[in-house]
Amino acid sequence: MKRSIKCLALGGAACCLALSTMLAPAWAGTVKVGAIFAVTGPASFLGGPEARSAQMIVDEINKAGGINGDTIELIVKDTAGHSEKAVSFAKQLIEEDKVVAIIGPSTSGESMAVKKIAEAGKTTLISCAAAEVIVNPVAKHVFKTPQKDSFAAQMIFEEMQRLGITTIAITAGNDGFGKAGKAQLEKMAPTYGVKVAISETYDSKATDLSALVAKLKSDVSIQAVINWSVVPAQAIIAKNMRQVGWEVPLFQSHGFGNIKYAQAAGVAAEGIIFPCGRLLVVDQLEESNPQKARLVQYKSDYETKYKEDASAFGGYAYDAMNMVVEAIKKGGNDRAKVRDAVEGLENFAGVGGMFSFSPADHNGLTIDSFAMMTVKDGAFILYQGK
Amino acid sequence: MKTRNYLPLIGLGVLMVALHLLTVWTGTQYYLTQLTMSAYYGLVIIGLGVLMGYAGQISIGHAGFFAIGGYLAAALTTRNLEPFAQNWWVQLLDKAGVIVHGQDIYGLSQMTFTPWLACIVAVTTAGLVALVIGIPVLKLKGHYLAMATLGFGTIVYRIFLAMPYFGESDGITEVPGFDMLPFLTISGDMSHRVLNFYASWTLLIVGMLFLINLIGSRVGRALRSLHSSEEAAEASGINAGRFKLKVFVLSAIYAAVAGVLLTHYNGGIGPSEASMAKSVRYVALVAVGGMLNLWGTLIMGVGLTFLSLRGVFGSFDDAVFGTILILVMLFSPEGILGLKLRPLLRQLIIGGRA
Amino acid sequence: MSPKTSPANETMLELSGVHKRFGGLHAVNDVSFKVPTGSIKALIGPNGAGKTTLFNLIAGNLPVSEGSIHFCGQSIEGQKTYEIARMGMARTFQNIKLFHGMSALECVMVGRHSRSRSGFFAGMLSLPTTWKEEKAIRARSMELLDLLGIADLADTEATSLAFGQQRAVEMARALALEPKLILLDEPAAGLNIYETAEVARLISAIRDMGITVLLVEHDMSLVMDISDEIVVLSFGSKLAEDTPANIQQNEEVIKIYLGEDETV
Amino acid sequence: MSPDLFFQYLFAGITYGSIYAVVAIGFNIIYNATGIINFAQGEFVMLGGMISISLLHFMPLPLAIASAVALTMLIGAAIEILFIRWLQSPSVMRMIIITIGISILLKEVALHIWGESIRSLPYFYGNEITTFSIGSVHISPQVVWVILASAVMVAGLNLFFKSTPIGREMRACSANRTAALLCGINARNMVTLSFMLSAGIGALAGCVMSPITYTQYDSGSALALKGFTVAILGGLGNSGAAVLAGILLGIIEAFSVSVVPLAFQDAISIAILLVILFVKPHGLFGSGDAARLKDF
Repeated sequence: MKRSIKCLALGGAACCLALSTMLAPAWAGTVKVGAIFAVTGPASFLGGPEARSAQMIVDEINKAGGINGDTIELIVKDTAGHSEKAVSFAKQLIEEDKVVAIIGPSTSGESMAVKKIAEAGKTTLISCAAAEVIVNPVAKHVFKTPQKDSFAAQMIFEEMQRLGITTIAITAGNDGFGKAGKAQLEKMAPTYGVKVAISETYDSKATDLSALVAKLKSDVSIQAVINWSVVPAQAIIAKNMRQVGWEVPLFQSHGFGNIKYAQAAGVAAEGIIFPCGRLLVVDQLEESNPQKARLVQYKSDYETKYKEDASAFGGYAYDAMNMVVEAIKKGGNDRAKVRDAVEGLENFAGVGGMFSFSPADHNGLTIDSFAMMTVKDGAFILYQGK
Repeated sequence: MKTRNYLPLIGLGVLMVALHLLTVWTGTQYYLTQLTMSAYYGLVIIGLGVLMGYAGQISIGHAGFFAIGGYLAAALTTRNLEPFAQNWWVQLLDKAGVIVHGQDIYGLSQMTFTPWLACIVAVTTAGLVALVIGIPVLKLKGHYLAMATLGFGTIVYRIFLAMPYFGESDGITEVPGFDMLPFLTISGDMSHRVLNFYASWTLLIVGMLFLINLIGSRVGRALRSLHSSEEAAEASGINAGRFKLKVFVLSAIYAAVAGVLLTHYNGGIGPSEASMAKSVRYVALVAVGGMLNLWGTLIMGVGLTFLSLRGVFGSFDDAVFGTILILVMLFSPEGILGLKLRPLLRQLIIGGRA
Repeated sequence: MSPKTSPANETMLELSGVHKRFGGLHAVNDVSFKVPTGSIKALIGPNGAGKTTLFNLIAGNLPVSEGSIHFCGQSIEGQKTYEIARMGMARTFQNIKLFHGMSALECVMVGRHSRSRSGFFAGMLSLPTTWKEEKAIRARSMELLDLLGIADLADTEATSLAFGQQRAVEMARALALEPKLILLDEPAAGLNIYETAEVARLISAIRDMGITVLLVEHDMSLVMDISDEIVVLSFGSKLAEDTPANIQQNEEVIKIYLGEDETV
Repeated sequence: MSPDLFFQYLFAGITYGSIYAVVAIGFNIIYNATGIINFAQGEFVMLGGMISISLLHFMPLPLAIASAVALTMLIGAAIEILFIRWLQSPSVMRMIIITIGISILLKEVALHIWGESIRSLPYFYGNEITTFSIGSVHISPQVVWVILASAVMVAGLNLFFKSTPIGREMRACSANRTAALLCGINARNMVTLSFMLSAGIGALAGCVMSPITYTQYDSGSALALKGFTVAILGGLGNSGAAVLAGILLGIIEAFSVSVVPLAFQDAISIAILLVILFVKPHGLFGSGDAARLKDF
């Protein structure tokens, strides 16, 4: 038992050491911003580009001399998609690092888990997750940048009405994005006179969906499929559908807004219809489009810096970070002022759309933030209708 | 013998107070939050430590029990019973005073179970599940046992992930605080922080006390003998299967209790708590601490979890754990604290002279 | 304490027509014999004759393929090893099986397991009842170590003891069970003549305590000295069963077993 | 169920199944040589896919695949030499934990080399939507590649173990290590070889399935879990049975879609694993006696 006493002493000493070394001094002239992203783990396809996009802005600003002479310190915390870590990090950032605002988390589950904490800590949180429940009911300090699911669903259903589609199948990934979207679709379908014949959820790590496709195809009443997810499986379902020669229209969600997925699906992606922010079709926008400058800048900056295609996901964090920067310009290193400044943003040109926040609307986007797109010859183009 | 066994426990108590005072003194009370969380994970880890070390059973599915505790507590205290308000059983429970009338996030009225009831149901369920699956699982050995527990954990994960009742991939949030005792509410609210810190560490100490008692008792002796030679132990009249099962259930209960309380403390739970990665993490922490060294397990478990919860390892969290795990298993399978430092040093010094 | 008087049943252990097959190997072939209560019976035979297999069958470590084994008039079929142990059958092992990380005393205390009852939760909460019981277990175990003459080694780690001492600890552990029947698997293997003589004395002492003894042993002088009856096994079958004196005269036995021994 | 649908499910099942079978065979090779279940087997599959995709920038597809397989084999050998070879009779629990650690490390290394995005090899023949039809059943040529590759691997391994001296030595080691040592076989080298072999098989599987399933840094563990299930279903160490078991599991999964929600598909296949473990731990096709001799 002597050993255990030694262990304890050792452990105690280690803890004290950890405590004392971690008291990092606050740099004068530094504004701290927290970022909570799932950089690794199952949601890393969101968190990775998000963290890189946010970091890119901070690097640029600091290189240019900071905001009003203050440099920005971005503290990125990787949750690996674990909500308990998001909770821990949120508390740490608010109380210990005394950040002026937090961007992220990447997923809806994590965002909901930290919503209350941001409220209690009176710190602005700009979530990069899709679920509407994050900003509805509105919490004073919580905002989000991704477009509302309901807008996407609305656009899809409107297009279906035009095409005369009345019976559909819904497939969704078992991630937070898919879950929220599926619920939204099922809720809204009757309004547009659309019947959901089959609704299925697949694993976000699914590697082949041909059995599911076979099942859907066997129901001859189905006139279209809506797939709602952010994971690679959305390319797989497209392939599997075309492989069995099933030619009904395939609608995807804004989660398809990553050229990698279109590339992965190859020719099978041709003709997929989906609503998305305009980042993907930036070249096709008219010069008069108020978003154009921002989109071009993000796309070229990101692609030059990281040698990979910019995606809508990274855009969520890009917008969130830019909003925080904008707010710091107005409010300085003051949480309350920064919050008010974020809420006061109007006609803010973001990657996701034109943001106009108000006390009742903490998403700030309208349905115009989406445009219907399709894939043609391996590239995204604006959808012109059939 | 007896009193010497308890000395480290007193030390742990002193450490608890010292940590609190230290944070007060340095004005860094925010550390208490993560220390509280770590203590709950510590509880899971020492429970698993006894199972792995003393009953010799690996379990790569322990996150499942934690999640059963956490998810049931969360679901029962947040899911609205209003639609069932007319059912006789709801009315009966309401009369029994185990239903809370409150409001959901949209301000609509809702009825939920009290946290106490939820806690009891959650922990009992975890215990029963452990009992039911333990009977066939613990008959297996070696890889088969590892697979079976891994399979169990995966099924639990899949179920939580697939069922809307458990929030699918979003998990459950808005879990209320748990008014455990008149003066103690388990919740992440800032005003309850110090008490919650003491509650979690006291629980850890009590959990440790029980395990130390157990190991030193007749049953513990039987367990230790099983670990060394099952044949000889059985020839002495020891029912190996039964003890393994009991330890399995006990460790599941430890995990579930930690799950319930941490869920109230965090205000929610997500499916990652049930994932295989989490189960592997627990196994790793036990292995790093030393399978037959509960104190080592406790210290490494709480310490490394604390650092991980602070994000010290950044995006290399899993990589760091993987590396530590391999190094410890290769060079010091008795755990990091089992490293014989003195002979090693002597060897170095003598080697240096020669 | 162990029972001084013999039970009404005169036969402690009875094997009738026992077979054991491992795949194609017929390890035990139609073996029948009785061990009378209060006697010392020895099981001998060349290597590979099936003695240890037979022990494992009796102790319930292996199921019999055919035939039956009765202990105290009760069939042990389907009984688990620990259940048989609780019925009052203790054993030692040919390759000593002591517990790592335990003192000699603790090893013996494990042997008291089925004669004590403090449960899981009582142990976890360390209830006062467990303290009393623990004290009794400790005292009885010390007595046994004393009986075997190794009381002074009580606190030494068991696996670090000398070979002979480890055997003594094993025997103490078996006795701690308060058995009616004790199975000794080569108790004198690896011991020198002085130690062997000591073992012989001990086995007789055990019998005098009222415990029936069944042993497997290679040391012929030991077997001849102390056994009341001997069973000879060869290639899984029973060759002979008789008193030591008669066995020494049995030509067949001499031929296949003792004969070999003499030529060596 | 219409015959069309039936065959479509069947083929979907055979596709999954042959992938699972190949992963399971990888487990079996190492298990036979060492009695270890290599929890990092899924990572070999991932590495094969990732490396070949990276090499494709510099060389034609067949060469890229061959080089990826060779490289992964080297990695397999390195892992064995670094982490396994010098351990003195490690306990099963220790080996399980070590291979789990290796799996975590390989995954993390892949994450930091290749990032989190998905990649894939191009279809070996035709493109994403090329299919040929048997009646009204459509089959992608890549599926044929997967099935073909699995068949070739199984046949090749059989030939290797039965007809080459090294193969026979490896079998001798797995049957009785001590006896093999006495015959002058270097058992340690045989273990290294078995790691190489199973890494190579995993890598090849990773390459042929990459166009269908895509490759991501963490795609290994999900496959590994299915691979375990199949290996156990067929009886640990029995590669022929693993093929049958793999296809059986694949077909069960495919048909389960028509009965239960897809979200529970994995739970079902793992429930099957548990039932098999409880009822017939030596596998559907394994004989209990033979397996017990190898128990540890």
